[in-house]
Amino acid sequence: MSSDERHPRSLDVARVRADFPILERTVNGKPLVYLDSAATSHKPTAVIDAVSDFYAHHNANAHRGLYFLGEEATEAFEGARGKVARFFNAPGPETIVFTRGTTESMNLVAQGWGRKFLKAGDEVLLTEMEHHSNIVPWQMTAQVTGCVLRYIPLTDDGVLDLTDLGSLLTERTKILSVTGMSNALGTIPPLSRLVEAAHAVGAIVAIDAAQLAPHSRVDVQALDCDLLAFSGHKMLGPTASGGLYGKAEVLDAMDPMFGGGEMIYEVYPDHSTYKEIPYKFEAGTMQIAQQVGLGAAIDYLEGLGMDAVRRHEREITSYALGRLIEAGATVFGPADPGLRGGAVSFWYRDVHPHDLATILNEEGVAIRAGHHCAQLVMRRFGTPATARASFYVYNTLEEVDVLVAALARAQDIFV
Amino acid sequence: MSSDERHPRSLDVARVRADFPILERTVNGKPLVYLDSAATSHKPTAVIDAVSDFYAHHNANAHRGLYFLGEEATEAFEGARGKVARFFNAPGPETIVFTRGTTESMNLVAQGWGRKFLKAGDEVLLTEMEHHSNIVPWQMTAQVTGCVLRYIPLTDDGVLDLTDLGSLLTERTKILSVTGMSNALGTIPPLSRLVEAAHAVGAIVAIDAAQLAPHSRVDVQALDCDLLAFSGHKMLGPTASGGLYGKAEVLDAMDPMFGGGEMIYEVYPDHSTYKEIPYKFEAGTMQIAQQVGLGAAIDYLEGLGMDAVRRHEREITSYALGRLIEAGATVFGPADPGLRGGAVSFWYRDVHPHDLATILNEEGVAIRAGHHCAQLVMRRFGTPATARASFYVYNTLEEVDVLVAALARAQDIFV
Amino acid sequence: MALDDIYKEVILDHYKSPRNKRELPGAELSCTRNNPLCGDEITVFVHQQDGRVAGVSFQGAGCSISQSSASMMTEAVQGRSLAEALSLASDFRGMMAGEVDPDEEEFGDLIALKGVVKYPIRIKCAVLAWDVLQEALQGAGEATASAPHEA
Amino acid sequence: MALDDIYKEVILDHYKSPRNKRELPGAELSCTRNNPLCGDEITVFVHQQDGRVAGVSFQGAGCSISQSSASMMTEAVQGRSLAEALSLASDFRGMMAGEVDPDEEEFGDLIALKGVVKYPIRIKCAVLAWDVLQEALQGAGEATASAPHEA
Ligand SMILES: Cc1ncc(COP(=O)(O)O)c(C=O)c1O
Ligand SMILES: Cc1ncc(COP(=O)(O)O)c(C=O)c1O
Repeated sequence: MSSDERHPRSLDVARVRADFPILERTVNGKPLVYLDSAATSHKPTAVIDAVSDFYAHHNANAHRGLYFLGEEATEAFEGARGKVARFFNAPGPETIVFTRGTTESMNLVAQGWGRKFLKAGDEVLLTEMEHHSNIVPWQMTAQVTGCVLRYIPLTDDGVLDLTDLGSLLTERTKILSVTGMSNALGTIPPLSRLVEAAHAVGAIVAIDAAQLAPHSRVDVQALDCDLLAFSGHKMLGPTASGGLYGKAEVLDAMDPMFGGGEMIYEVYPDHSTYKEIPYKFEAGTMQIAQQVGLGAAIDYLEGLGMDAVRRHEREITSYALGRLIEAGATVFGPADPGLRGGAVSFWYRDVHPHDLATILNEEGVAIRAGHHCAQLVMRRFGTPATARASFYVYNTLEEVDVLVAALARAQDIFV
Repeated sequence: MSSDERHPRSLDVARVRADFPILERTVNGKPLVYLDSAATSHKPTAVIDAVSDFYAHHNANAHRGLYFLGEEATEAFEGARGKVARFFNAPGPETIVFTRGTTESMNLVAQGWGRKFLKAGDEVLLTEMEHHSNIVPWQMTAQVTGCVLRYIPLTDDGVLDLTDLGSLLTERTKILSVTGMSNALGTIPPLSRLVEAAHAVGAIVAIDAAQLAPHSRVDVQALDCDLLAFSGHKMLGPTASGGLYGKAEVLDAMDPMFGGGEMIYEVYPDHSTYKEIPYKFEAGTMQIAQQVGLGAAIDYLEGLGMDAVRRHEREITSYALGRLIEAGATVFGPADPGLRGGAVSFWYRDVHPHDLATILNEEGVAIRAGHHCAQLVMRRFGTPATARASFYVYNTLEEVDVLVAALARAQDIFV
Repeated sequence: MALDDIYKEVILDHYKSPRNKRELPGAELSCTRNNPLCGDEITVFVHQQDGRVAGVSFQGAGCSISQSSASMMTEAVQGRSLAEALSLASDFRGMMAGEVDPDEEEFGDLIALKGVVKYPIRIKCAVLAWDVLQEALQGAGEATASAPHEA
Repeated sequence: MALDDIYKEVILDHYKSPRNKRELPGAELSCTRNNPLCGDEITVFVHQQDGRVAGVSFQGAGCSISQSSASMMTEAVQGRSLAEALSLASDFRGMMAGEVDPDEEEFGDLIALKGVVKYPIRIKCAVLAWDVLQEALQGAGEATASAPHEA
C-alpha cells in the first residue's frame, strides 16, 4: 500500500493521462474520448514497459530453469503473485491462483468446486444482474450435477431486491455467486450483508470482482468471501492476466480444472498426484509476462491510491448521471453514486444504442452499445440493448461534456 | 508463406541474433548461451513491439466495440487468427481456436471432445513419451467417463515401438493423442503413418505440436490430423498465446470447456445457446495482445522460412550429438537427426543433471535439468532426470562448443 | 462528412417508416434470429406461391441499419422467384463484404447501405434480415428455431 | 569464485561418501518423498527409543546437494530428542530461507550448505531430506505415502 493513501487526496488526472500513450490518438481529427473501460482499460507506459522488459531481459519459463534467467523469471512471476495478494489483503500468496481473467476463474469455481461438491437438488444462488461469465459456467455445472440455479431479482432501480432473500437463500443453497459490481447497471450490491447471510445458512460465497477490483479497495479478509475472481485487463494490466483468490481451505478442497505439466507431483500411466495450492491449478506454461505486467499495474494503482481512484470515479459518475438526465437520456441502475460504480447504461431518446455508438464514434467518443453480456438485465428492463459510458482514472469531467455535446449530433439525425 | 522459401537457403544467424535483445545479457561477464528453447523461446523485437504497439495504439476489447479502436482491435485479433490458419495450412480461420497454449488446448480436447464422446471401456491411445499435458487431462477424463488409457511403448533408442500397434490400436480406440515431437527425447514419430492407422480403425487423431510447430513446417491438411495443439511462447510468440486447430466437423461436435461472455448467442436463466466455431470456445476476454504478438512471430518465422529453420536445427543438432558423445555424454533418443528435433537429453558421466545445470550456469550456459514433464520417459530409461540442451533459430555451432567446454568444469569438480 | 455515408435520407426514411412491418397471417415460411452483439431480433415471414415470394413481411426491433435493411429487403424480394431472392441475398452479402459491386437496378434503395461497409461491426446489422430470409426460404417451414446450438 | 560456495569440499565428501545411506531394519518411522522438479527421491528411516532418534538412515538418489544434505542430516540428528530434531529441521529451513543465522555448533557440517541460498531453485534440493524427516517424525509411522494429493 502506498503511504500516500493515508491522506485523502485526489487524482492529478492530467498527469495520469500523460502515462497512457493511447490517449494521444485522434478520430477524425478529434481527440479520443474513451468511455469503455468497463470492457477493457487502457495500459499505462509502466505496464507496457514491464511486459517488454520481461521479454527483452528476463524471459524464461517459470519454476523450471536452474539457470539465472529461470530464477529471474520465477521471481518476477511469484513477485506478481505477492503483489496481487497484498492488493486484496489476502492472507498469503498461495491463496492467489493465476488465470486468464474472471471468465476462466468463474469456470474454475463452477467446475473445480461446483462439480465436486454440488449434487442434484443443491442450489446455486446468482442474481439477475450477473454477467454471462457468472451464469453460463453454472448452467454447464447444472447439466452435469443436477444442481438448480436461482436468481435474486432486481428492483426497477436496478438494485438487488432482497425482500425474499430468506426464501432464496436456504440450507439448500451451497454457494452464492454474485457480482461485486454490475457491468450493465453499475450497481454495487451490499456484499458484506450477503456474505453474512450466506454463511449463516452454510453456503460459501464467490464474488465476481471483474468490475469491482479495478475501481475500489477490496479486502478479501474483511469481506470474508470464500472466492473472488478478477481480470487484470480491466485494471490497467495486460490481456490474459488475472486470477482467483480463495481461502486456503476452499482451494485445497477444490479439484483442478486443467491437468498438465507443473501442476503434478508424480505421474503414472493410470493416475497422478497433484501439487499443493496454488500450483495444482496452474497447469502448463502460465501467463508469465502478463502476470508480471499485472504486478506493474497494481504498483501503478497503489501509487494513485485506491481510495483516490474510487473518489475520482464517484465524482465523474455523479456528474455524468446529472448531465445525461438533463440531456434527456434515460439512465438504468441506481441514481445514488454511493450505490454504484462508474458504468452508466442509458438510452438517449429513441436513438438505438448501435446508432448512437456509431454517431458518437464520429465525434471521437467511444462508448459501448449492446447487451453487455447481461441478457437477463436487458430482459428485466425490456430492452435489447443499452448504450454504456464507463469511466476510469484517465477520464475527465470535460470528456463527459464532450459525450453530452455529441448526443446533439444524434438528435439532429434521428429525432 | 514467404516466397523466399521456394529457394532453400540457410539462416543468417548473426542477423537473427541481432533481433533478440535478451541475447545481449551476460552471466558472470560471459555471454548468455541459452539452450532451453524447448521450455520457452525468446522473443524478437518485432514480437515485443507488436505487443507494445497494440497496447499503446490499438487497445480495446475485441468483437465488442462499435468504435474505431474496437474495430482495430478486432481486426488485429482476427488478423492473427488468419495468420495462424495460413501457417498451418488450415482450411479456414474458423478452424483455429485461440487458447493459452498446448496445455489448455489438450484439456479442451480431453474435456470438450473426450467427456462428450468417450464412454466406459473406450480406449484413448497415448505414447510413453507424452508430455504430462497430454496425459493428465486424459486421466481426468478417464475418471469421469471410465475410458481406458493405453500407451505405445518406446524402444531403447527412444522411438515408438510400433511392433504391437495392431493390438493397441483397435476398434475400441476412439482417439490417438500423440506428440509431434518429444520434448524429452527429441523424437519425431511417423505422424502420417499413425494418422492413417488410427483413421483405419475409426479413431480420430490429436497432435500435441508444442515442440513440432516451432521447428518445422506443419500442414494440417496434408497430415490429415483431426486436432492439433500448439503454444505461441515456444515459437517466438508471447506467453499466453497459442491455440487448437480442429477440423470444422470435429470442433462443431465438441462441447465448449468454458462458459461465459461472447461464446453465447442467447442466455436464459436455465439454459443458453452457443455461437458457431471458433467463438463457442472463446469465452470472456481473450489473450488479445498475445495472439496479435503470435501473428508477428509467425510473420517473423515465415520471413526466415520454416524449411530454413528446420535445416538450421538439424545441422546444429547433428553437431551437438557428435560433440556430446565425443565428450563422454550419454544421449537419450534417436541418434539419427532425421528422426528427431533439436532437444537433446543427456547425462554427462555421473554428474547429476541438477549439479550440471548449476555448474553450466556459472559459465553462462542455460540448460534444463529435470524430468521435463515426462516422468514416463524418465521411468522408461531408469533415471530421475536428464540434462537437456535445446536449440532454436538464434543458436550457433559455437554455442555448442561453449556447452561442451563447460562440461569440463563439471568434470573438474565431480569426476 | 462520413456519417452521411451511413445515415442517408433513404435509410432514415425506411427506418422511420418501415415497409411491410407486420405479421403475415398464413405465411408458410418464417424464421426468427437475433444479432448476438446487441440482442436485436428480426422475424421474417414469407408467403410463397408457385416458387415465388408472393408476400413478405418482417417484425422486430433494432437499429436503423437492421430495420431499414429489413424494410428495403421486403420491397426488393417481393414477387421474385425464391431462387432470385436467394441470389439477391448472396449479392447483398457480397456488397457488404466489399466483394460485389452492386447493380443499381437489382439493388434499388438497398444501394444506400453500401456505406455500411466502412463500419465493419455494423455489417452484421445490415445482413441480419437477409440471414433470416435465407433461413426461412431454405428451412422451408421448419426453420423456426432461433438458435443454432442448443446448450 | 561463486561455485565454491556451493560445491565445497565437505559437500562433495558427503556426496561421494554418504553416511548412513542404507535401509534401517526395524525402523518404526519412515517416509519417502521426491522433489517434483527433478524426480529425485529420498527415503528416511528412523528408529526411535525413549523419545530420541536412536537410529537414522536414508536411501535414494539425487544431486550432490540433496544427497549431501541427507547424509549430514543423519549425522546431525542422531541421538537427539525428537523435539530437538524437529527444531533443527526448522532452523535448517530458516537458514535456507536466509532467515536464520546458523549456530556453528548446532549445525556442524550442515553450515556448508549455506551457500545454496544463492541458488533459489536448489534450495528445494537441500531441504528435501529435512521435509522427509519431519514427515516421518510427525506421521509417527503412518506417513509412508509419498503423495500429498491423490488424484
Ligand atoms: C511436447 C510438449 N507438450 C506440451 C507442452 C506444454 O506446453 P505449454 O506449457 O505451453 O502449455 C510442452 C511444453 O513444455 C511440450 O514440450
Ligand atoms: C461483471 C463482469 N464479470 C465478468 C466479466 C468477464 O471478464 P473477462 O472478460 O475479463 O473474463 C466482465 C467483463 O466484461 C464483467 O464486467
